[in-house]
Amino acid sequence: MLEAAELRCERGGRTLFSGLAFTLGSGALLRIAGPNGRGKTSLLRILCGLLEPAAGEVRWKGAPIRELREEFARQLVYLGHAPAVKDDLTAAENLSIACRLSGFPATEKSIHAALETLGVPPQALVKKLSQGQRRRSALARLVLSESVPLWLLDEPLAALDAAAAALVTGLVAEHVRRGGMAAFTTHQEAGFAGVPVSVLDLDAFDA
Amino acid sequence: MKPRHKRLAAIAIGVAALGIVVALVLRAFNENLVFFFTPSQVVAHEAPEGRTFRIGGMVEKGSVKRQADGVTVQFTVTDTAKTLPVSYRGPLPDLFREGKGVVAQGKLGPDGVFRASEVLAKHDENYMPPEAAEAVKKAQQTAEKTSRTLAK
Amino acid sequence: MLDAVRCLVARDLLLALRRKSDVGTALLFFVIVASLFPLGIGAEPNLLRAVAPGVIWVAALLSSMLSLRRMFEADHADGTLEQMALGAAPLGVVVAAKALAHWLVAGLPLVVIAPVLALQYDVSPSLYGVLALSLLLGTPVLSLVGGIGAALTLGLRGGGVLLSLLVLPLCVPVLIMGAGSVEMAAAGLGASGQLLLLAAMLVGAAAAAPWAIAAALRISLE
Amino acid sequence: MSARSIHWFWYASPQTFYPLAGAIGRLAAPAAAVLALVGLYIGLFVAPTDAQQGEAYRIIFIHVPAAWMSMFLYVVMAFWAAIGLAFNTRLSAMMARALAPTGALFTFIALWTGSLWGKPTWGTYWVWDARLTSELILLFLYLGFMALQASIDDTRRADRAGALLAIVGVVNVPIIYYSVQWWNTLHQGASVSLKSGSSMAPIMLWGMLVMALAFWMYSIAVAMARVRCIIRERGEA
Repeated sequence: MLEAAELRCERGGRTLFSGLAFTLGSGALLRIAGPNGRGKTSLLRILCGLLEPAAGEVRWKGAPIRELREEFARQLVYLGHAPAVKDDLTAAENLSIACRLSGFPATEKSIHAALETLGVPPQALVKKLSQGQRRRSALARLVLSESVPLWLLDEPLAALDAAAAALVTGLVAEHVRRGGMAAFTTHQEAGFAGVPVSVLDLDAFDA
Repeated sequence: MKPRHKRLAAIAIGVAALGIVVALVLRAFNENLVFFFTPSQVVAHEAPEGRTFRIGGMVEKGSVKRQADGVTVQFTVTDTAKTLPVSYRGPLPDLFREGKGVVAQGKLGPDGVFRASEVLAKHDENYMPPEAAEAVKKAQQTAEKTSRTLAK
Repeated sequence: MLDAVRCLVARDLLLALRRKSDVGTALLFFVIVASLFPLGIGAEPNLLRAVAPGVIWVAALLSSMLSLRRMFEADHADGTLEQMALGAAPLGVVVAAKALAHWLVAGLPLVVIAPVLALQYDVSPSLYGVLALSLLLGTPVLSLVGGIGAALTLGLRGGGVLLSLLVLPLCVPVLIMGAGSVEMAAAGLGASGQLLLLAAMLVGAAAAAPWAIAAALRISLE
Repeated sequence: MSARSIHWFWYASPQTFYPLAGAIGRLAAPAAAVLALVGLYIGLFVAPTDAQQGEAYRIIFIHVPAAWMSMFLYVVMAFWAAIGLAFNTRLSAMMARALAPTGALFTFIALWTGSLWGKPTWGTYWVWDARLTSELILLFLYLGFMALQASIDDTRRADRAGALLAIVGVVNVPIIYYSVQWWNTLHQGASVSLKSGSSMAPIMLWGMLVMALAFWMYSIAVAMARVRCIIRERGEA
């Protein structure tokens, strides 16, 4: 269970939000909403431990993530703005390395399968791929992250066509139905195949 | 690994690294790491031959002699155990005195005379007015005399 | 944990292999800087022999400064650095692997090529061993200490010059001991004192620097 | 939280420290001026000529206290930086930032007066021995600290990055201090030490200590003025 307690976030001397609190239990899907510059990305980065909140703390199963560090990191997948793929590696190499670094080595076969699910040619160098395909090759990690309980996704649907967006929402819905939890930010409304989405509006925590 | 074990492992690595560093540094300080060589080292052929290096020690009392040309100075540097003759052409620093510290840079000639290209005065950390210095000197001489008398 | 180290080192080597020009530039820089000195100070053999250790060491220092900026910058730009910070291995281990990879790509070639430059400077072949050994002990320290600077200046405007300003003073002891060891050996004295101190610096840096780099990265990633 | 602990941390907040810093500065600045006048009077007129070095030695009344302060201020700066990094206190980071220029100034003065002293006594302005080289590195460390902080716009990141750099640089301070014992350097050993006392005539020692106190007061006054500027700059007054 992920728990945010009285979070305050300051960026560049400005308070983005304060007193933010919520819990994310098993099988819950959370959409973080708010206009640009309200701190959606900052909140996600606080939740995964990349950013230290100005006040309050994030707890995972009751323990502060600041103390758990990589114990906690092993329980989460974070996909940020940048696709986190290297231009000079193939999509398959990128995915294999990402899985090994997060502590879940995947077989070559499953990596190829995952990439093909998202329609990315596994042996192509990433620099030869289009922006959308790059994004897809990053999202292929989700296919291999079934066993990781917490998914934190920053704009997962950006730069995707309708078919890919449907694929991703499908993956997220399936994950949540399995008992996983996910939080994501997005501008566009999206359906998650009947899975209820709770919304956290950052405007409500305006400082 | 539990956080507690991790902390212990980190401390163990830190202590081990510190131990190795200290051991290596202590060994290194037994080797040559010097700004200058002492006359004893030069006499024992520990200083590089045919190359520029520095020597350091005291200017022996009564050893400073100016050559007829007026610019060449000859003196002896001592570390109380061994002595080394030095010759130097050029102006000496103000603090160059007999019985005081000196550092000279140059080469060792084949005749065993150190040909200095630069002479620096190394002064000590004592500061006192002249009268006090005189008093200290007297006290030392008395002490020396006493010890010599005792030795007899 | 070890798997993460293997994985990262292999990845960085593979990336270097696919972008040979980056590695080549730093090496070429080393060779050119070292070759400029005889043109600047004259080709008198005695003079060249005397300045050789210092020149080769300074060139090595500058060349590894040049490549330091790449240690984290590219990974930062494409987001992989964040993924490393959220990996299963502690960040200290990750950055140690990055520093190792940096050394393999940017430091080790200098060690290998240094005797060739020494040849240009008419250095006696008996000194090649000491020169290579001093570089072998010293260049990893440059990668480790430099990593702290690279992490601190991540993503800053004009970070390259700032990086050198921060790292060069910290590397002075390595330079002094590295060049000093060759000079001592050239003078026919034992170089072991300086080499032992270099080894001490290497052990100290290997133990302390990854921690500092990790802390610096956390600050810069916020 | 008990009442006592609240009281203890009262001045850790920039708002409450701001007036206190002003008060300390108003006391320290005149003290620095008076002590400097007294110290210079002792140094230039009362203290006798040195037996070996003649009048040239009088530069110790500036040189030695400046060299002490250059090292001491670095340690203080690193201490505040470490506190700021560990406990996330804004004021400590501001203190570290306020101390750096003064430390750099004293390092520069120590090097400059040292070279003026070196020429008549040693016979050279500069030699690359361990003490002089490591003091020069200290100057570079101060400059690097200031340059790093100046080039980061986000104050929080600037404070924390600078703090880490300051802590890493602390290894240099013991090297400077012990360099004269570890290597055969041209620079003489310490004239004043805790273990063996002083090897100076008492009046000379007094002059030097008064000057050291004057430099302390100056550092405090300037640091307080600068920390007030930083607090206002960050809109926390």
